[in-house]
Amino acid sequence: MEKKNKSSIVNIKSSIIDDIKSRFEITDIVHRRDNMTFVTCEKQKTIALITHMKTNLGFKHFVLLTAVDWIEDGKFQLTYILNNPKQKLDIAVRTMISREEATMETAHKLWKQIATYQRELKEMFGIDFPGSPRVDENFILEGWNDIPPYRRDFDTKVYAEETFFPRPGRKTNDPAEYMKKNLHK
Amino acid sequence: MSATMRKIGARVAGRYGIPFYQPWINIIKLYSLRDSITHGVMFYLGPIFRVSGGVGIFLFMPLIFASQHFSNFSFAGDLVLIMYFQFFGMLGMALGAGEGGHPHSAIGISRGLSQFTTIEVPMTLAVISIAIQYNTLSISEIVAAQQGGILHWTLFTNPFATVAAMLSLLGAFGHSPFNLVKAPNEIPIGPPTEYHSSFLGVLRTNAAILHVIEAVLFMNLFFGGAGNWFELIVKSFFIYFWSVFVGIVFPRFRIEQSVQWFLKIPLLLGVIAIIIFM
Amino acid sequence: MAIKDILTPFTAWKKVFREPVTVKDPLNDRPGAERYRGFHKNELKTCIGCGSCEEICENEAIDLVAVKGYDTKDGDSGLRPMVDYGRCCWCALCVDVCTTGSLTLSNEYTWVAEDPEEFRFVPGAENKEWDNNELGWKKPTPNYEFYGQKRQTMEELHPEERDHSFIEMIKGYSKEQAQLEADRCVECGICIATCPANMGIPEYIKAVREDDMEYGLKVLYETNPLPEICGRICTHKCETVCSVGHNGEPLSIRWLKRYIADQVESADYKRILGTDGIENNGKTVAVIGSGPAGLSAAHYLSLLGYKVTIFEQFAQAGGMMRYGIPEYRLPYNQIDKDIDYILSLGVDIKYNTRIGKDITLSELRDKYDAVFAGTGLHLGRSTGIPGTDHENVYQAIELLNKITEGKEIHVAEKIVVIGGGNVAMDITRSLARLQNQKYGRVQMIATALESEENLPADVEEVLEAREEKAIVNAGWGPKEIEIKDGKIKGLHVVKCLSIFDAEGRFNPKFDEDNKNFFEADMVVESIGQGMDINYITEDIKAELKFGPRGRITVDENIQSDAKWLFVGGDIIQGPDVIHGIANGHKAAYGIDNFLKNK
Amino acid sequence: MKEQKNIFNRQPDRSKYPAKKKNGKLDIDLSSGKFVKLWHGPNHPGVTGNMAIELTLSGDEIVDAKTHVGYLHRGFEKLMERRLWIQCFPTCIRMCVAEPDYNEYLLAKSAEELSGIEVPEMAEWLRTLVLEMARLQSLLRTVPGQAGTLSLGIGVQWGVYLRDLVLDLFEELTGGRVYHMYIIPGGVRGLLPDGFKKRMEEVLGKIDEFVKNIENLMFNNIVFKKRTKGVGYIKPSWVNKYGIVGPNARAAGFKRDVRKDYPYLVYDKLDFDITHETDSDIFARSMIRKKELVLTLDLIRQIMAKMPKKGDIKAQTPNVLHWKIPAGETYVRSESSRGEYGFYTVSDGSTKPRRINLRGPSYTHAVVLLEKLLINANIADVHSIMVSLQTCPPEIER
Amino acid sequence: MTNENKNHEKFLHEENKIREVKAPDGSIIKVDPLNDYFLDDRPEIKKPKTNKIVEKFLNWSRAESLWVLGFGTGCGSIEIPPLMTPRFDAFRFGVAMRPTPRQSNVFIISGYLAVKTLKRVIRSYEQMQGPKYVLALGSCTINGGMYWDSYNTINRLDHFIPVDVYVAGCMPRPEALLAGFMKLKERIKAGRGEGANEYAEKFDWYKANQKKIINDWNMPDYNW
Repeated sequence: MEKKNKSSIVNIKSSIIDDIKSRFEITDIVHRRDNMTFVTCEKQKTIALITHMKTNLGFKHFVLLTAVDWIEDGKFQLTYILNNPKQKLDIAVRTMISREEATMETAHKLWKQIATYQRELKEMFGIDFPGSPRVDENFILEGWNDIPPYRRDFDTKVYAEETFFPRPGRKTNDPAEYMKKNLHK
Repeated sequence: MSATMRKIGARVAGRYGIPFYQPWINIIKLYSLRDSITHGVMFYLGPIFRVSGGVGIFLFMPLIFASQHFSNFSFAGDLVLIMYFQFFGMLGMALGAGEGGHPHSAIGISRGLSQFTTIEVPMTLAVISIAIQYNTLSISEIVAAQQGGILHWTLFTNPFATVAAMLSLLGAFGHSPFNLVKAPNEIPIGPPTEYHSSFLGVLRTNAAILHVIEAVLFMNLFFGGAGNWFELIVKSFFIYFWSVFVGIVFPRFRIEQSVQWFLKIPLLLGVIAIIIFM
Repeated sequence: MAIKDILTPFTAWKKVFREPVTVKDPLNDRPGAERYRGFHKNELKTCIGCGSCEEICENEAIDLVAVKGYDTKDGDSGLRPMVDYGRCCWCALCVDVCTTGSLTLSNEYTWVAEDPEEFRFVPGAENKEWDNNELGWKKPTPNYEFYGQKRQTMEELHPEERDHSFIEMIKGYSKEQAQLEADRCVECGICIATCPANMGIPEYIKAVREDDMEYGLKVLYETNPLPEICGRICTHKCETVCSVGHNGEPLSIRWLKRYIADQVESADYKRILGTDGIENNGKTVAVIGSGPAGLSAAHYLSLLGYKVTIFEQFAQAGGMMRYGIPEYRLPYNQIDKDIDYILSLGVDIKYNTRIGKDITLSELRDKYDAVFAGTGLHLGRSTGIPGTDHENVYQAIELLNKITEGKEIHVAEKIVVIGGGNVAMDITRSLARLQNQKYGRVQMIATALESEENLPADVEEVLEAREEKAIVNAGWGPKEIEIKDGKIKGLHVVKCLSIFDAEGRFNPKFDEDNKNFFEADMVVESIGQGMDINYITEDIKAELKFGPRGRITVDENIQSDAKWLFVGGDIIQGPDVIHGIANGHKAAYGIDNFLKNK
Repeated sequence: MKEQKNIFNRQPDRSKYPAKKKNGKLDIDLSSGKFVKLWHGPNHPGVTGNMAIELTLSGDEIVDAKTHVGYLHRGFEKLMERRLWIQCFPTCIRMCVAEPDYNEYLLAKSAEELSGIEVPEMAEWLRTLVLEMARLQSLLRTVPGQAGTLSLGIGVQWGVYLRDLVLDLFEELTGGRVYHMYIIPGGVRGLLPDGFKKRMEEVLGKIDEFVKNIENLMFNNIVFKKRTKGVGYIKPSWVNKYGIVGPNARAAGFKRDVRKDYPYLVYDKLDFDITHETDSDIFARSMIRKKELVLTLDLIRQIMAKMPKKGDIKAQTPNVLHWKIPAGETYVRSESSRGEYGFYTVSDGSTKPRRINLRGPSYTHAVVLLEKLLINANIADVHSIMVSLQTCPPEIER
Repeated sequence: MTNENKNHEKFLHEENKIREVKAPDGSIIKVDPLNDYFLDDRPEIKKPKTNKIVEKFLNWSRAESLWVLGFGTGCGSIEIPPLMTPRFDAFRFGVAMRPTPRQSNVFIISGYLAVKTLKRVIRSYEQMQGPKYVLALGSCTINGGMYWDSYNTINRLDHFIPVDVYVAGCMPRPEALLAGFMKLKERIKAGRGEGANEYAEKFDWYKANQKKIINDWNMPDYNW
């Protein structure tokens, strides 16, 4: 493969970005590195965008799908990262879905492993993907009766303390308070 | 015996291997385990059959040629009897393990039985050809016929039979290319999955006896018996070593591959052996 | 079915004859590598219990516990880390973050036990067998630190610019310089106990880091009403004890304090500190002297709702801060900024009223519910060597007062200053500036009894004095001022061997034959100040108790034996500003509960 | 490209296979006695790590397989949201046991990229060295491991012994045996100990000799060839459909290697070419891994030769106890011995990461691909197919 | 493993639910699979034999041939292969790996235990025979190790199965593991290796702890 210099990658990327921008309205484009960009697109258009990228923009390799929990503004951010092995480019598509009724239409037809990602997100975040194969089988946790663990309002330290049996007899004290107690009342 | 084999195997791998008295300790420990759960009568009888098979062979096998008390009960038709006992032991194992109820043992048994039958075919052919060659069915006579010098061994008088038998020996001992019965990686340990503590102890003792006796059997049939104790040990050691020699360096056949392999070369040799002496 | 495929595997058999590679006796002939991360060791002597190892450990495997034989003292919290091997993951981050470098890992790795409780121990205290093998993980060497070891350099005026003017020398931190410096703090809190006023130092350093000046100011004012002044001239004991200082340069806490105060405009002090609408509880308190002690007492008393009136003998408030310290170290507008805020709390001040002359102490006793005396040390002390009565021999204090009031003072061609403290340095550098202005050259000699290393003045003071071409010649005892036909020729000095005798009392020993002569035509003595408490009349003096060197003894909330009289500041304790502020703070609460249950 | 070559080269009679129900589920009525459900469960000596495969067998042919994971789930991403950035450093290593160094490097790289820290040049070289040594010790376990699945035991013994020698070298360089905790955000934690190069050369010599032995033992071994040729065949078209990466993709003829396509650290200063094979079955995959092994040896030698002598090892990062990384997100990838290994990191400007997600190659290999490959494979080959894909279960459920 | 676990119904697979079956003679039989599958009798306490000499000899044999169950539960199981291979050959000390719990009597818990694995571990432990010993590796078994605050890993192992020997280290080295084996041998020879009896005595306490953690008691549904 001939060595691609920096500028050629950048202008290929910008051409792709413009192509996407023309078709779907995408907001806050962040260029992380010269071969990596993050793009936000609203919920209904995402799957269409991804299919478009897969079919005629050459983004054949699906890297990962994950969710980020922005609990402050009540949003889940779903990130689809796609990679174009020929141009050696990565584009990540972000969509914001509301935290309460967290559903997203399934994309398992595009790549086979998306079904597994969606299964994990269903179990860990509680985001429902109706129609995705085997989505409601328990994938990792068995006999889990609390809220989905990866949500930020689930406090794992408190849960660990009550369910499992921490070893008693450990007491630590803060140097400042300790000195305050001893040296100056 | 098996300990020394494992020690040699270990040496190839570059490590010291187990101390030679280890198998005895294992057996003692197995008997020392406190509780054991039985899965019904048949489960209990399995090892008993197995041991009786092994002991049976031991009884009727002439160990030292022409010495009085060591040729123990060898009579005319003992060759057939020994073949029967061999198969009897295998059957006992199959019945007992089947009762165990673990899927792995079920698969192990189906494999063991199919492999054993395919081994029997070339083995019996070789044995028949020797019987024809010396026209007798008693081992002691066969041994007598082979006395006097290495050239008289059946190895040279009837090479095809020996080679067929030796190849089938590989299957009998269950070393690497054909150790489908125990198959450590695919199905954890095959038939004896459910066996433990005293039952396993019985199985283990039998396994030790069986391997030694089969080596002795092959020695008598093909390598001219043994004049004294030392010769017996050396010869059986080398026969046993042959299967280990091949086993260490070859991975395992799949069940249909091993069955198919047996039916090809060893069967052919067996048939030739018979034709020669027909 | 290539024949080769069948036969080549057998080549493996050649390994049988090769020597097996098993480790003969694995238990004790395979020590860990030289850098292996094994079990913890800790020299309990150098460890100061700062807790930064506990802070960085993500498994909370380290607790700080008291250990027998190590009690809390200045600069050491007396706690030692106890490691729980049911949690530790041997990442050695605690070793890398350890400020004193006392915690290291040995390369021992075998510890087998039947009872799980056994796996918790204080490294170094329970003598484990790996305590003394020195192989093991230490902090990686070439410039590898988790926090900056070097200080942010503070730019100052170059000696040439500053030695002829009185403008302020230290310019103060810029925004990102302050944040970089504040970022170095490991928030261990050891400095809090050392600071006489127990200021919440990690708190306000965190405020600088998060650029939240208002919160910073609130923290400052909790314990110190004079941040601008303290930010410039504090003797910063906290920096000597800062845990970062053990392996690198300590944090510049004083300059950070000054940075916060500089950022906030005095206009919105009131809004931030929320101190405008304090209802008055009717009681009145009199404060004598508007030095640091007086001002701090006045500030906290007015916060508690008392009506405070301050009586100041000079024309302006500030006491020693204004009249004792030259302007290049502490500009007067900064003093006014702090004082005006305190006055704005409803404190009224009467200038040029000297207690004992205009009003007597007993009058105050009757008119006010309680009296706080913070008059400070204003009288210069003389060495009493022959020739001190000559008119060209002055006391440092008077000269400094005159400089502050802007009066003209006699500046000779060559001057000798006797004394080695901060005040001596101040007078030396002020006179050097005046010499520069008058003659364009500096001929100053400062001599002191103490030898070079243990000069009482701050190190940087001596350094800056030398930069301004003043000669500091330490270790000489003044013998006699030689006067010839009415003019001072110079000062005879002789080598001083020791200052204090065995019991610690002050009687210096001299080596007579090692003489020296400093030629000068003006001599300034600055060997410490005395207090003038003659305003305390005899009948009140009877009620009081006096400690060594004439200082009034007070109990822990600064109350003298005459219950209504509270005494604080330099006249009872410590030479510096922060002690004064601390006394004022305690006195306020002392007065408060004294008046409550009177 | 050979179609799947069945030993009996006749199509297995479909009669005994369950028909597909409407919703894609196979109607296996277990009580019909035709099928056996078998758990290739977590307690299987062959499974590398803990992963259970629920197999439905008819006779010796596997009809349906379902992978069950979750036996090693410790909720890393949840734990890391509660820890400072420097505290994530020892935690994130434990995600994958076979190759801990890639986790360290990726966390350090994402922290540096988000906060814009430049790593000194010597640290870059040391990091590449450590990553290549990690690949070496992982391959030393998996190349002979493939033969181990077919009970050719001695190959594994040699391999693990040599891996142990590499671990000793790690111990000298980094202070840890398997978990090295060496690549810290900002740089590395120590220079080469003296005499390291000589000892490294010794070990590499032993490994060369080992590669020759393995060639004799495995690659021209009639039974090994019979057992692996034509088994576990991955169609090239699946590579994109299933997101197959690393040696498995290269065995199917795709020239994809993160070290070449997106050069990171000092890989652009090393000259090497991507290994690749054409017929993508178990034999080809183990051949690819042997070539990778040889390639890694050569790379390590190049690194040792070209490495600068001295240089400082750590850039000056802000005080780690309260290090606030500016808000932002990034995806950083590297090439582990199993394929593309990436961290997706999101930071919200506080001292703790908002989200760190690991994209492991086994995520697709072990779950979706394995289930596809196991259909109508023989029960004896389940284990060798799994090892040929080099699955590492902790990566799947983290 | 009775059926009355509080939130049990939610996780019951259909084939394990209690159901009525029409018997050939027309009567209705109530089938409760979970009870029928697992015999609920308590393990009896088997006291060692009376006379000392035989017991000492048996203990010696038990110590010399330790058969380890090959179930790598945690991350420490990467240190077990080096144990079995040329570098730290544990075969010399009579240690052998056995695939099935039936035949093994040492159980190496090699690190953290996820809840799902804990269920399999308990089931394997109960299947093991006679005098059985547990070797706990790493800090995760002592007090939770690095995953002390994880919602899916247990903190203290001795609440679920009786543990004989602990080996310290976050993934203890093979040498430390061998030292662990030596310690285990010592403990067995001294006759203190009575984990099985202890499990029987405090059966209810162990079961209560286990029930508190594990909610889904379904066992893989073998169909025969």
